[in-house]
Amino acid sequence: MQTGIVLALVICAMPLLASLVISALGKNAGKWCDKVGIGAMFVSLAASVWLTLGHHEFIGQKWDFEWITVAGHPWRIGILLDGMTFALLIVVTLVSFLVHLFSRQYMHGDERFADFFRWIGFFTFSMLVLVISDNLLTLFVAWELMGLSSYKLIGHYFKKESAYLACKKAFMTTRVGDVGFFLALLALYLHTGSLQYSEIFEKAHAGVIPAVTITWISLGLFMGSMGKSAQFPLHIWLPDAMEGPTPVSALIHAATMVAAGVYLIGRMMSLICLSPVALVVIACIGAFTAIFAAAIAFTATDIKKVLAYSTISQLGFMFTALGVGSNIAWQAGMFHLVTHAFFKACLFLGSGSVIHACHHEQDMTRMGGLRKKLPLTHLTYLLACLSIAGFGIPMLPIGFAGFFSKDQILMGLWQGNGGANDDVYKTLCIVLTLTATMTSFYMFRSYWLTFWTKPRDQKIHDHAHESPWEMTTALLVLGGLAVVAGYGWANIFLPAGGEHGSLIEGLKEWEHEDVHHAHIMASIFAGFACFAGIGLSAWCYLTASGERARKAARAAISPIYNAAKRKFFMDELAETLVIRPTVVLGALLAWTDRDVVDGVVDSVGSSAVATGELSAKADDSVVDGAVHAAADVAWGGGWLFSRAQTGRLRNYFFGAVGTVALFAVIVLYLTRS
Amino acid sequence: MNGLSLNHFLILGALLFSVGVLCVTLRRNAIGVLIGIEMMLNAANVNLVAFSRWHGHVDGAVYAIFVIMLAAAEAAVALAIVLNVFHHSASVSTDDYTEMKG
Amino acid sequence: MDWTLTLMTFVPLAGIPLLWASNEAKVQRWIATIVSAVAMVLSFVVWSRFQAAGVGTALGSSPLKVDLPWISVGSFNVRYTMDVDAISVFMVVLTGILGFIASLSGWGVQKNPRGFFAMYLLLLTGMFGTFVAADLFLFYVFWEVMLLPMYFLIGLWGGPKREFAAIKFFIYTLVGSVLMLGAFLAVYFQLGTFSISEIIRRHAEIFPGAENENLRMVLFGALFCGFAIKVPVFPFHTWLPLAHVEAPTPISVILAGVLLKMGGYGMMRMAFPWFPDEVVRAWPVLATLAVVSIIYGAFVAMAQTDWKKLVAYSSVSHMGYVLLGLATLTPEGVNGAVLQMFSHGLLAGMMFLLVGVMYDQAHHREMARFGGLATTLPKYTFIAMVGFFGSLGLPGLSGFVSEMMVFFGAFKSALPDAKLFTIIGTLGVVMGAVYILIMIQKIFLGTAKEAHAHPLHEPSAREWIMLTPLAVLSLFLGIYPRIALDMIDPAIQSWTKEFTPHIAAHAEKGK
Amino acid sequence: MTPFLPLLAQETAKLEMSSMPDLSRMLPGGLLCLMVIVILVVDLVRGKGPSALYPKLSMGAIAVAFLMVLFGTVKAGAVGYGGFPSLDPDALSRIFKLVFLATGFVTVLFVERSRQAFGREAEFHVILFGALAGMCYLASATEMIGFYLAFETVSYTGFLLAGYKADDRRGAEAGTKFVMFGAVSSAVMLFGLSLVYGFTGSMQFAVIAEKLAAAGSQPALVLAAIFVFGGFAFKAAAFPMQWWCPDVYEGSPAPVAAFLAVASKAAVFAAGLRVLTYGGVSGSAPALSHLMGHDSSIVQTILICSAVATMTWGNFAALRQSSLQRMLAYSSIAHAGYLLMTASVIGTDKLGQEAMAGIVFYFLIYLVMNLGAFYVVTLMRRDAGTADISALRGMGRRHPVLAVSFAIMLFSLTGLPPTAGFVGKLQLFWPVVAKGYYLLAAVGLVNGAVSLYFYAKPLREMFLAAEVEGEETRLAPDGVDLAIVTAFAVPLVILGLFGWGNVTQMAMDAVARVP
Repeated sequence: MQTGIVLALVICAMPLLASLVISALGKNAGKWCDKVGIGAMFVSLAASVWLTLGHHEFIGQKWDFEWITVAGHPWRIGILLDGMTFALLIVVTLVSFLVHLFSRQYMHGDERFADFFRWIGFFTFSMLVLVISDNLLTLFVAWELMGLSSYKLIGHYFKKESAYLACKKAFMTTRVGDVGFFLALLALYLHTGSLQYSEIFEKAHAGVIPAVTITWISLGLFMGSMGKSAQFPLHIWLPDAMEGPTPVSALIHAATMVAAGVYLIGRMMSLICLSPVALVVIACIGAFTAIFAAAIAFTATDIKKVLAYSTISQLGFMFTALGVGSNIAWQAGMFHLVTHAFFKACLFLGSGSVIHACHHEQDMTRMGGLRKKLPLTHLTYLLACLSIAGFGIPMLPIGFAGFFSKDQILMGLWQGNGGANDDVYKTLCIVLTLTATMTSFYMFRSYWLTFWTKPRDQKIHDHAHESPWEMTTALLVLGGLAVVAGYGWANIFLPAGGEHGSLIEGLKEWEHEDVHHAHIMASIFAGFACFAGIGLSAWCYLTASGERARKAARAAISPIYNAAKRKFFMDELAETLVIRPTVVLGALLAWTDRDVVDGVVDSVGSSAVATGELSAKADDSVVDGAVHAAADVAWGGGWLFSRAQTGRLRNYFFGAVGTVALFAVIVLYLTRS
Repeated sequence: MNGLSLNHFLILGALLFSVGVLCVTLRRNAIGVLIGIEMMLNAANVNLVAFSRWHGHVDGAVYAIFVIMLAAAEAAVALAIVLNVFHHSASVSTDDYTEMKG
Repeated sequence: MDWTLTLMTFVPLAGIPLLWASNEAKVQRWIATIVSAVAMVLSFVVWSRFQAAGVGTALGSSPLKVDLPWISVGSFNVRYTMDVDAISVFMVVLTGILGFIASLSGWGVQKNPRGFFAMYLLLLTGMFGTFVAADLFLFYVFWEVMLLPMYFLIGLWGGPKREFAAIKFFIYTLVGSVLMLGAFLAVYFQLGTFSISEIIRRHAEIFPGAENENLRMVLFGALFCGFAIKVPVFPFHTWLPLAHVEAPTPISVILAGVLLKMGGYGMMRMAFPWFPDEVVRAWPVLATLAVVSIIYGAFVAMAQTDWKKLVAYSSVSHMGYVLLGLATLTPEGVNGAVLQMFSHGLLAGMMFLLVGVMYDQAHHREMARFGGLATTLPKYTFIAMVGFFGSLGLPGLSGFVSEMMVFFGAFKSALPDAKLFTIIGTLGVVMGAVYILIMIQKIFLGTAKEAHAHPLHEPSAREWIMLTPLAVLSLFLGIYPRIALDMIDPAIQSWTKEFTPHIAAHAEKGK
Repeated sequence: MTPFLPLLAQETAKLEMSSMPDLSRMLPGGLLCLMVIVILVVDLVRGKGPSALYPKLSMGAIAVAFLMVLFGTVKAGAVGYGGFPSLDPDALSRIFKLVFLATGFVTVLFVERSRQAFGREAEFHVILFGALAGMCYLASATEMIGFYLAFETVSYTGFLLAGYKADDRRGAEAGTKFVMFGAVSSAVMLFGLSLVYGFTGSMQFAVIAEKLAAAGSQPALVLAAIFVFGGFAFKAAAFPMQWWCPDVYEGSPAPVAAFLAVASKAAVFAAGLRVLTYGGVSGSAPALSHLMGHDSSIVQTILICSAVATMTWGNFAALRQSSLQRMLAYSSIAHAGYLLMTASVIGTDKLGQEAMAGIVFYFLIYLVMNLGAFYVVTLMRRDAGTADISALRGMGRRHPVLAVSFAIMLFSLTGLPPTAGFVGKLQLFWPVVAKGYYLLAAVGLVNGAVSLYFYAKPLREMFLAAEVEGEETRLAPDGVDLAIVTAFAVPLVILGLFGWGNVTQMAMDAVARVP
């Protein structure tokens, strides 16, 4: 077995091991779980750093084995190390390690401290399996296991009604998406006889799969992604998922798990790019989700909800980029995934630090002026905000991480894929520019409201304090990465070509010189979006005139504002269109089962029962009680016969002789020749 | 015996039998029923004797003698039992013997 | 002659008199458990000997076969034939394991334990016998032998409505077996043999020709309905919730774990291979019934307030997958179906045990009256999660592999509209999550709804001994299903091969 | 006078010269007749009053007769006087004689165990022996006169047994209904027989069968067949002559009902099988055969119609009974229906022979299970004074041996495996199915399912129903009672599991020599 594979296995195994050890510790888990978890993640991180540093050597290594044989046909599963794997391995292990570190303090004193570490370890394991697997089957398995850990972690505070409802909602909503994913797997297996990426792509490019089927498969995969990555209309679970502890939100619902959908689409790009229709659908839904979620983020006052909607919106960015189907856009999408992981994790952990400092107060309208109390948190939050806003110098390769990735997304969109739908992509580019503006506006809105302005709740303000070193270290590392992660990543790990074993082929290949024009346009758009957003929000929230204007504007668009505040009624819609009908149908069928299916036979004999009961001596008899209707008929028959048995000899004679006579007549009639 | 064919006897037998059947089905009186039964038996006897004669051997006639004998025994048994039930219910109407039914 | 099968089958029966060795309930429990354990060990012996003989061994050629003349009256020849192939071995092992575990669960029975265990051991003999009988008549006799103890076990040791439940179970099952017997005799009349393997081999001689098409369909229908009642397939399922709910826990375990499997086993062993053409013709009906069972069971389960009833309806849903898998006639689907039978045996058994553990303490099963068990009983919650998430089809546990394979087979099937049925069927996956999660939420999450007279406590050691093996097995099968698949796959491949020409012919006709 | 004496001398000479009938072959019947006289004499000598002597005497005599039949050799060929063979003690009659004698033995035992004051003790035994002798002759009668005499002997003794208890109103009523109904039925049969004689000019069944086969179907013959069947149906308690059965069984003492249900029914089936296999299945009915889809004769049509009506009537009416004794009466009707169903397919072919063997076999089993069930009734009436099913409540807990044994009998009566009843039912249904009468068999199966309901009723009372405080079962079986019920139950299971080969072979042998 090659070194890279061993390392990958170690990386995956450590968090699982930690999770198992914590489970095995039993009563002592509370004392040791944090150390076990952090230690394991450290090993994992070290291994993945090793892997990353030696990527020239390890890239392209693979290993697989025969898992099962069905119908004499082997199902192979295994590990594949390519650029995407490396990119994600380091992100996942790093963020997970930092979140572990952060949680040690943040979760301190929680009564389910050990459970938290158990599940977060298990989650990390699942995510890592998803990343290293070389086939859709293990990916799906890991996908589902992540769902389980997400369920467990959202429901960490399961005594609270809102928490247990949220975890159920998350699981069910993603499960809806999974159906599409699963059906896509079925179709892929049907046509290619395999679920390994390499084989699928090979067969797909050889034209084994009909074009229409590819579209359906792609849309099925995307449906899975929509559930996992919270795209409209399956996004409804993610804001509720904020019921989980904040580190969970940072790791699972910002940096990694929700990005799995993006990863899936990115991974399957060689297949999806064969269907222009699927690409456009993905891009449009992504863009719509981006602007839609941004609009809601405008109105949110809960700091975590703002970040949640921001996550949805940013994931929309990624999908829009992937929906283009060109090399640069694909790279942009995956690149944004990485940068987003850092700055969003930083933002979440920062918000966690704030919440920790404010004794679990999450409402921004009750914060304000915290920059002096929480200097490090403030600093990292600012860096991450700048990163997400895409702060940098337009046209020059100088800027925060988000600057590069967002820039490239817009560029990829403007450039299109050279196909018939380029106009659509151009339009989407404009939409995303607007969204980017909104992003920098609402992110800085949260920044101002939290760290600037006057303290609106003095009591909270007075008690606020900077977090311990574990937490701030995590913040600083992530803040630093939010600044510098833009450099170098993309070209090393995410080349959209086959030479590094990324299995990405068939995309529209734009050369560097092709995109020059688009690059300029994108820089202008991105620069505008960043500065306009930041400036506008500064004016609105830091100056009195701005505040007046803000209030006036809010009044002017109050219907839209209120709708956004109510999340555009998505929960209500889901409730009326899906949940309620389902529940009613369930109740209806249960009633049917009890009273109709079982009772069909009953009613057949009901008249017999009625007459039978008139003269029935005992109703509690087995037959009457037990056998329902078949028996009721029989019972009725019994009634008939036993009524005939009058006890009178005359009647008996009549019955006997009469029957003989009747019989004789009939037989004589029938035998007449 | 001129003018009388086998058919006449058979018709007599059938008529006797029918009267017997009507008697047992319509009479309530137990004794009446017994009389009906005797009629039916004797209808058979008429047939047997007539056929015996017609076939030219005595088998049927012998049979008839056995039947008469058995009819007597039957009447004895039946009367004894009817008397017994009369002892309990003080009625000879078969309609009153309905302790058991259903 | 190898008497292992006979020994295994009749060991429980021979154990019955031992129960009279002592008047103490404790001793009787031990005797029953030891006898069941011996039977379980023998079932493993059967497994290993079968493996040693080669997994591809077909019915009729295994070294475990015993074939003796039994009843020979005029033209009526019944033989004492016991034989296994991979599928029966698989089911025998399931029976052995669940038989042992349910006997442990039977320790909780307070009322007349001797009678209970006597009936229980008789039931065990019937179950083993049904899976190893290779003579139709012998099969039928064992099939009926199961009926009797089941009737009493539900009717005497059951819940408040036990009489009703027992009689309903009895009558449904009896109707099923009458249909079955009718078909058996008709087939016997045609072929003059009761040997299952011979009938399979000579299935083309069963009322051959186009003029007998309808007759064959009627016979297939009778057989199918007979087995469908046992499975149970919608709309023959209404006996099940009641019987499950009223039966005592060990019996629910056996009912769900083993008895339901006999329907699927019967279809695989008799209904389908005897009438391959009819299966293909009846495919739309079979698939519709399967899909309706899956979804209907899930929806109805969702609306239940009684915990055990929810689990019972989940069986309807899960056994729908078995029918769907079998009806696809693809190796994937059938493998999935057989695996699902085993997996459902483990998981449904486990779920009933889990419900039973709580019922014994709380004396009710209203989900609304529980709540917050995750806080108070973390260990119980943990093991329960394995069972319930396994039932939900979580990867890593056996339910996922089997359901997945069923769907893979169904989607791949060349039968008409197979894809449509599959797509509708996958709705069951979502609904499965819905009812399980609702139940978990009501029982385990939140806070306790009411104070119980005696505070609920964690499972006892005995209960752990019952629950843990099931959880471990389910996990093991979920991760390493090879151990099962390598055994059953060759048998299933040759099984499905028989249908290929019929599917092709049917497709040809369709054009 | 004159012509008669030489004739007599001539005949006597013939008798001495040639075919002196082998009287040893008549022995069991003769012994039974002798016992009638012996008991009468003993009674005369002893004077009135109960005595333990009679049961012992009876049981001993019956046992001796049983052994004589069992170990005696069977020689085919009718015994008779002067070219008028009238009795054929062949294998078929032998096996039925065993049934009668076993039933008689058990009946005496039951009467003894019922501890019921029968009053005129000796007379009961006299009548019983008369009945047994009649049955033995009925089973081997080969011509009309002997048949009729034996038939009436069985009837009259039956009337007397049913109405025996003079101090019981129900018994008296039962006797009245029985005698009236029996007399009418026999009159109807006799009328039919007279017509048959008229058409064929013979009393011998063999000759009649030949002549009828030649005659084809004529309206008058159809009429005769139906009338004759009426008589058989009365004894078998089959439709349309089943009316008397529930009332008589309910009103009679339980042992007597048991005797009537088994021995009496067996006797008439023995005679019926003989008549049928002498070629009674003759003539064809084109219209009906079209209707049935098979070639069928008038007799077959009659049998099938009656079978369907009988089993349906019996099973359905049984559903509503609360008295176990009356329920068993209806069950007895239902069983007559099943037997008639199989009787409808008997013939000289292989399956026809199997059908016949099936009927014989079923009687062997029916003997055990039905007598066992009636013994439970006997106990109920003895201890609880009632035959109401509710008297069984809680028996499963109090007297598990009794309850389980009774349950086995009920399962056997229902025909569930692994009891002998299942094997018996199988043998009844098998030829019907194999000959292609699917519809008929289906009706039978549905009836079987219906019967499950009412046989389950006692089970429910015994095992499931909760006992009411202070209303515990009053049954108090002692060791002998338990031994007796166990003795009835165990063979049912053993026979159900293993022994059917031998027993079935016995039945096959019994029917094999019938021409």
